[in-house]
Amino acid sequence: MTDDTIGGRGVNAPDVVRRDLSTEALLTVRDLRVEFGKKGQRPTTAVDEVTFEIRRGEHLGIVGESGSGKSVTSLAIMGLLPATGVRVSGQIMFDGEDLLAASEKRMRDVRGRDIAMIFQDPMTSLNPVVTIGTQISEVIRGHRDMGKAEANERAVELLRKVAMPDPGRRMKEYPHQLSGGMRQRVLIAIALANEPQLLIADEPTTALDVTIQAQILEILKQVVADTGTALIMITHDLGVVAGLCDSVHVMYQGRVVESAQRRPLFAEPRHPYTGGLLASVPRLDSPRGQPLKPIPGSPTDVLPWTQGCAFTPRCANRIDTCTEKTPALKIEGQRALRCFNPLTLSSAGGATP
Amino acid sequence: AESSRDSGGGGDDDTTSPSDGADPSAGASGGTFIFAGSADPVTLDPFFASDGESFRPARQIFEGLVGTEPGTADPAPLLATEWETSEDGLSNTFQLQDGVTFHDGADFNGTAACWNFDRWYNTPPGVGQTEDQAYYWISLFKGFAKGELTDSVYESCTVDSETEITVKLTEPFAGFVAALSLPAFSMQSPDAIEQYGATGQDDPSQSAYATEHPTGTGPFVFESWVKEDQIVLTRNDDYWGEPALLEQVQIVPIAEPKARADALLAGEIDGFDLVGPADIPRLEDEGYQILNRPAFNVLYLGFNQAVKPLDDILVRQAIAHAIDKDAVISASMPEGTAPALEFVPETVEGYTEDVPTYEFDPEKAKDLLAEAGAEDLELEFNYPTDVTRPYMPSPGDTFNAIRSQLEAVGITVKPSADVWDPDYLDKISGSKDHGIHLLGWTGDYNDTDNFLGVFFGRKSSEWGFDNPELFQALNDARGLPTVEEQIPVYEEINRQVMEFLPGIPLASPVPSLGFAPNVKGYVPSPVQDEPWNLVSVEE
Amino acid sequence: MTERRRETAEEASSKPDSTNDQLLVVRGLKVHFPIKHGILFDRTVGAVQAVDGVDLDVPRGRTFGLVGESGCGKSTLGRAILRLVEPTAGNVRFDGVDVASLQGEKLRSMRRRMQMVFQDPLASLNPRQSVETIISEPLRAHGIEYSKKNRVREVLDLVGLPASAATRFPHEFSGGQRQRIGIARAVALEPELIIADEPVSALDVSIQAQIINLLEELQERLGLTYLVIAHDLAVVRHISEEIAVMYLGGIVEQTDSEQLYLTPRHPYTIALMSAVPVPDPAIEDHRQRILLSGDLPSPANPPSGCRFHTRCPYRQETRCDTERPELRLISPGHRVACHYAEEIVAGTVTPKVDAALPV
Amino acid sequence: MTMAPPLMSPSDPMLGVDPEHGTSLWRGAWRRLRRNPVAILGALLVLAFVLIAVFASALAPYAANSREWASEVTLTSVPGPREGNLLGIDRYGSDLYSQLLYGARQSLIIGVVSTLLGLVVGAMLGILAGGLGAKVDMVVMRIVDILLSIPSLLLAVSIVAVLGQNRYAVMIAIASAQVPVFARLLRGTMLSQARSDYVLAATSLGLRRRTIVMGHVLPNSLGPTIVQATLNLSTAVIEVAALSFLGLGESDPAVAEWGRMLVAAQDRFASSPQLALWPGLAIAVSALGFTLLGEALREALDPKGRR
Amino acid sequence: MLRFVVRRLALMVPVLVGLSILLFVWIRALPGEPARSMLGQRATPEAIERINNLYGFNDPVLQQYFTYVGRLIRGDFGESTRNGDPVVSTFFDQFPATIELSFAALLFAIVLGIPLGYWAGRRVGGWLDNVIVSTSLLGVVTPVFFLAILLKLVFAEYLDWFPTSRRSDARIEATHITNFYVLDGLITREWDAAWDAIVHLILPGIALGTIPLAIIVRITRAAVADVMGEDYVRTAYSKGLDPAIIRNRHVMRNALLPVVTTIGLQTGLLLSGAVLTESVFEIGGIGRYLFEAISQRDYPVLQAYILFIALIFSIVNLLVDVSYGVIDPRVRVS
Ligand SMILES: Nc1ncnc2c1ncn2[C@@H]1O[C@H](COP(=O)(O)OP(=O)(O)OP(=O)(O)O)[C@@H](O)[C@H]1O
Ligand SMILES: Nc1ncnc2c1ncn2[C@@H]1O[C@H](COP(=O)(O)OP(=O)(O)OP(=O)(O)O)[C@@H](O)[C@H]1O
Ligand SMILES: [Mg+2]
Ligand SMILES: [Mg+2]
Repeated sequence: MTDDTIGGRGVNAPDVVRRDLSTEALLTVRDLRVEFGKKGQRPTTAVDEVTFEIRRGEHLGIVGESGSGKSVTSLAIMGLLPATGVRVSGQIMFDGEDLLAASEKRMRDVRGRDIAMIFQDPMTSLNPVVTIGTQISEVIRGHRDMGKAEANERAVELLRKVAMPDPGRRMKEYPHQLSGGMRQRVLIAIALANEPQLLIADEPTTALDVTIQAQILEILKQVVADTGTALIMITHDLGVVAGLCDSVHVMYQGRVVESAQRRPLFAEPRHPYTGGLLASVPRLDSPRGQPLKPIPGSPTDVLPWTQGCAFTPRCANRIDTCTEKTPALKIEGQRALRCFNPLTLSSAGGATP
Repeated sequence: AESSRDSGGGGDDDTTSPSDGADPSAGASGGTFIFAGSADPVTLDPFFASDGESFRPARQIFEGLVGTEPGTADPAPLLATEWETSEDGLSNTFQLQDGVTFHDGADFNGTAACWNFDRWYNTPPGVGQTEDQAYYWISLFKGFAKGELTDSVYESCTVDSETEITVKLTEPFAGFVAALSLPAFSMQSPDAIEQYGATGQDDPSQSAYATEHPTGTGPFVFESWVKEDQIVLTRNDDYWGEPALLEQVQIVPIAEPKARADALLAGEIDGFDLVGPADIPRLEDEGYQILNRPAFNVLYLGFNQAVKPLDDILVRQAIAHAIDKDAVISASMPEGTAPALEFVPETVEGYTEDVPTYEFDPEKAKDLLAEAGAEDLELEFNYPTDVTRPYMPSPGDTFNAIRSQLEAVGITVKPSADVWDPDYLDKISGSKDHGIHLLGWTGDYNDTDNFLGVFFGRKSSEWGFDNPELFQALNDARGLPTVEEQIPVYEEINRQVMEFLPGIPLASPVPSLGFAPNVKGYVPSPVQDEPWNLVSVEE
Repeated sequence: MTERRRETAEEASSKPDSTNDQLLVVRGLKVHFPIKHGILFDRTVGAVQAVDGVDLDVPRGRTFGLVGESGCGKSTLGRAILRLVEPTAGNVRFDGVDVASLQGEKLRSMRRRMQMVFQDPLASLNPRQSVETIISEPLRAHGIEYSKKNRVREVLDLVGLPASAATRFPHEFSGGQRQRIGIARAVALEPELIIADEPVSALDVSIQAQIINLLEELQERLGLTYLVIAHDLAVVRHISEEIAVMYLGGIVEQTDSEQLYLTPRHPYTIALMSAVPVPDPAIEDHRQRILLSGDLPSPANPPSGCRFHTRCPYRQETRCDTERPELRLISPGHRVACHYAEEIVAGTVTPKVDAALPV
Repeated sequence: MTMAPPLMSPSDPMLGVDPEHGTSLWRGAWRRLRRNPVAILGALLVLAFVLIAVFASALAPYAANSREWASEVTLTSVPGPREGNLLGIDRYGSDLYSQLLYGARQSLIIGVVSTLLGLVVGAMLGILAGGLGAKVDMVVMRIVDILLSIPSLLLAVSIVAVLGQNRYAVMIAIASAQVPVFARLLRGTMLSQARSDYVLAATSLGLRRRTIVMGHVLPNSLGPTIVQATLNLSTAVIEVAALSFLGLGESDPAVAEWGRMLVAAQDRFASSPQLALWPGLAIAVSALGFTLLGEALREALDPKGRR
Repeated sequence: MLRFVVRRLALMVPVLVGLSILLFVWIRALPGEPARSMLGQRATPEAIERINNLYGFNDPVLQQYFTYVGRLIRGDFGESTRNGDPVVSTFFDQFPATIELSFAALLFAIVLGIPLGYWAGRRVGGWLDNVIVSTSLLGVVTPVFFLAILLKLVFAEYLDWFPTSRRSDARIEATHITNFYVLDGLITREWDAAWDAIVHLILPGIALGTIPLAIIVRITRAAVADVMGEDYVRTAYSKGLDPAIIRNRHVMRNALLPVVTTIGLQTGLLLSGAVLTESVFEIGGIGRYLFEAISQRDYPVLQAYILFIALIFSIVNLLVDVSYGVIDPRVRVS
């Protein structure tokens, strides 16, 4: 990478085909279903029928509001869901191996080496009592046969790669001595330490200010591009996805309701929820005075998927079928959609060019 | 008579001791004897001590001019072989034992003896001249050369020769010779005191001498004192009397009677003082020895006549008839304890059986109460908690037993308990604010005044009565020059007191010592004059 | 040069006063939180200069937006206006009354006219009070006659909550509904000014629009004046007529919403604008992005001169690090605190391309 | 501009919400308590304890402190369990079982009164410190520091020493050892509550300071204090016993008080262990009841506990 | 850090001064006179009066206070009214016993409590958790002295595994240098004496340590449960680290923070408990002595000891805060 793409003023050229996507899937998630339930309580289904695949080098976005199951999906892939009170079913094929069937020991090898993750809150995701250096080098040494000094060197190099100023000194510092943006860089450095094939970023910028968010996204883009790592970007910020991802999956209440390549998705959202999201978010570039069209109700107004479409109570497009049958995810060409009465092109309130 | 410190063993009148092991030849020589007292000594300079625990090591390290007959409270020769009191009782001549040396090698002789008397008399004014420190000197000799208290009974000591001294008094003091058997008046090494006796602090009981260099003539030599832990004494090989059989003795403090018994049972100690009555059967069952000291104490139920209607003799008599001393004893005192007839124990001069008695008779008690117009009598009953005294081994139980008996004759009892020191003592001796109470006294040496005078010698808030006749009688008796003259007088006073009935003497509980089965030669003494030179611990 | 500058400064501070009806006038407001240190007795060794000299004019009946990064002092400014924290210097005139001079009862009754809506709706509601109590308590406190049932119902209705909500407790509601309760509590007193501190940032994206619309509707119905504080430029721009951009305790640019979007003048505003992602791939793919280096400096130890100079891509050798630029009018209704605002527009001052990595 | 969302059913917008969201916080806590077996066990123990204390005279076969069999008690032996005396005779000649039942009364009264006293005084100090500003806070907290720097038992002992040996002195002594604990706890929670947004909101609404402190801050701060009080009941029961052990407390040796019974039995441990075991057990079980209840209450009120 | 320490030490001054005044007034409010304790059972009123005059007990309280402070400034804490021992020297004679005991108790509590708390906290609600928590609750609710008596009865008297009382076996030769018997034994290489001292500490240590043990278990459990839910632990798991590293570096190091504070707060509890434990096991430490001083109105001892204890208490808490800084870098800088 070159300095001028990140520092000062950078220009992102329109690169529609930015990456060389291999055709073979790196990760295939099929019919993932996660149920939570303590003994004696009715289990709640947090994630259901989630199916997607990601190829090497691909950037995949998962969008949805709070509680829609984005994090649970990613934790399921990492095998980090709590050991008790959870039932996971389906298939998570990673590089030909079903991770759901893998032993804990095997998962330890995979985590941090083949698949890495960045979490939402940089303030709490670093251990406050361990130096930055140790937190980076431990993941290197945990997966590679490497001496302390060598691991430290590599850590410094990683910090430099995420544009951490004065990386040598930072090694000895503790998380509280860093700002939020810098901590997120450390977390990125940790995630990329072993050049994983897949990086899952769970809302990596939500907790940050816009100017910092821009820095972080830029760094993330750079390092991922450099290493050819596939990226799953989880976010509720449609703007982030718009500039970053090749394909986008929109989740609502644990299920994917729409997935498509990003351009068609933003240009013509078909699911009323996707459309609603796009229409309800104020846009910086929209002229003042243009009213927002909120999605009515609140995320707690839901119908269980078993009784129809979960979005029905808030849906302006609902028809009687919506409460009679459960919609299935139907693939229409490049797009998958879970809706009985999708938006037509004209009614889509979303993207204005 | 011979002292037990001389060869010849356990003394002539065979003692109350069940231990027949006083045969020294049977005891193996050497070994260590560990004995538990109830507290750490305050000081090792006995002159500035007044507590039994300080006297315990002092009895081993030091000797006075006068000792006691083993097993009794009667004076016997010790460092003085014989003595003579002048007709007027003002002059006493002592012949001293020859060839005695202090542990530091200095000779014990007339000069050293008079040096001791002069030291006592010349105690510098200040802290040392309080009853807190020189308790026995002040209570017996009344004053010092200088300071606030100058009217001393002591006048002078003259060295007649290396083996004879004469002690002059300013007034007759019949108990003088007996008093010298107190450890407080032990002979101490002048050299050692001069060397170590200076105190940085103004408190003479804490001088280097008193804590690290006590030097006497006794069968054991001071070795070390780790406070709150142990005192170690070793055999004095140059002892003038019968050298100790034991190589070493240790005195350790264990506060709770039960803990002492436990320690003995566990083999951690060889013997201990003040056995709790409840532990006696336990120890005996396990084959341990219990030795009883001849009782030299009395426990009584006192009446505060400042509180109505206790000033009514009928009420006092009623209470006396209400109490079943035997039941009280069986409920709260060790076996073998005899009920008390009067305010002095049997062993003390002046004791007489010919005193008014009040037999247990609840009906009579009720009648007397009715007669006194005190049927609905309600009494505050004071007793101490958290204390055991030789005369009061289990105050709660004693209280409980008496309370039941009083309630049986219709008296309502209002219990009022306090911590012994100082709350309880303050309340009883220092305030008018009490009703009937449990208290007692252990004698220091064989002197009737040490009991009766202490109790009734003056007007006190303990009793709340003013009986000038009694006070005068006691004062006069004290002034008689010889014991022989005193005896009939005290017998009469005892009768008088029991007539007046200021309280009810309950019992003289026997204080017990506990020993491992292999301890031999321990001779209990009513006044705790128990040198350990003849004690042995068999393998 | 200096002469001219002084003139513009005077112009800047006098002009808005003379124009139309200003409900809220803030002048030279400073809030410094002392940093105390000491062995035995605390000495003040420094101060967090959370708000450091802010002038603000909020016209009656309009919405004024305040935007800036986290920690730049927005909340503190809002609180200082309401005297929820004591200002260190400066004054706040509300409808002509100097708020700082008010004490005790007078201050209390003044509060009735200025209300606040908080960021975290749950935290700002007493968990032990029912909605009815929450709404009626301030009425009682101000001795306002009201018919309990009706007024509460009325207010609930106004914010789009059913009457049945009255007997419930805050934690039984969803985030958006809680924010409605918070708004209901504020409007119940019929205030003239509402300061909304991040009213939507804790809410789910799909709800934010509801609340924004509600605020707008209430303004229409009740003739309210808003001071909306937010870090989300898009939100602020959507609802505000006038926007002030705040950076490290001071206002760096202030103008009307349209102007700000079209012609941002301050380098910070320019960067901020370029950093906001837009949910439109077509735009995103072609956007020019100005990345700022580094983080917001600590307000306890702000940079000398222009507070922004440490991160500014347009930073010049002179003045930026020595002289603090004043907020000056550079075109009608557009005030900027930058020495080189004109030069940047003119293109004579350009961003440094070789600026360091985003540090 | 549509503002009322079309589908939000006006009758009940909270359909199908999470079951945890019942009603008020306390009721939520109550729900969680009822489902917690530990809480139930604790509550049962406490209930049994209270019932025994209240109905001791009805439950006990003999009068309190009767000493009916005093004549059978000697220094070395005490009648053991037998017909008519379920657990035997105590060392002062009363029925041990009856004494144990009456002992509950003493323990409960002393425990409750002293804890309440400590709570009230401590809470007042806490409110002063937490609600009246920094100067008062400083003074009160220094006093609390001073009290806290003396080990609680020694504090209690010295108070009994001043006030004399009686039940009231014991209550006051135990209470005073609790005062600083409550004061500090309440002050801490009040100060942290005072920083929360709803207090800021109350101020901005123009509520009076007193209303804010007493009506908003205090009620929200009481939770931990109440939990602490429950736990302290258990400490109080034990502390009564400890004071008795040190010879301080109720002055009548025969009175049915567990600590005293336990202590009085000490020297007969070897021959009549039942004299100590039963009161010891009684103390432990009643203290356990309060502790379990307190712990469960703490968990129920702890927002983190609602996983 | 140094600044912090100095500041904390300085803050202790007003507390200690306040305490000394409070104590002074308080102690003189105690009914009953020290003179009575000094003179014993049959003290005459005259003798009491003389003592009161000599020691100035009759002076106005204020004057007494200034006399006292005057002596304090000269480093003179006075002498016990009961036995005339200089207060400072007895304190240092006895204090090692109490420290040794408290240390044994803490050691027991920590060594057992932290692992137990960890195992319970890892799976809150699991059977292991339930067993550990309920057992530790039993520990809290058993009165210290009752436990002490029981332990002594069972393990010392009945089973005869341990000595019944005291700090050392009188039969074992031991040289005392520091009065910390274990330490003394080690210094002088009298191994048997050291071992003997350790053996004597076991039962009292367990008795005194049980409540702290229960508390430490509970706090550790809660802390571990909290930390297990922290984001950084999730991060650690997501790195695929060795479980031991996660446990030690990520979970325990953070969970120990509240535990350390708690351990500091145990000081008061330990001293309270020491009064009782020292009585049961006949250990000549400050607990028992102080209790006697209270009941016998030993003013100088009371004053000095409570001040010393408060001082120690504060210092321990300071140490806790300092060690907090050592474990928690966040505290270090400010
Ligand atoms: N450990 C758990 N136990 C029970 N339910 C859980 C657990 N973790 C998550 N859930 C539930 O699963 C659902 C999905 O949660 P998830 O964290 O995946 O949402 P999300 O989309 O990541 O939301 P956010 O944007 O807030 O991070 C939620 O309803 C949540 O309550
Ligand atoms: N009571 C206080 N004491 C000391 N410093 C404070 C206090 N309140 C705020 N600050 C500091 O003042 C600065 C401005 O804080 P403020 O809350 O006003 O920022 P903000 O712009 O509202 O940020 P955010 O977007 O995070 O809410 C921050 O650095 C903050 O740490
Ligand atoms: Mg999430
Ligand atoms: Mg803010």
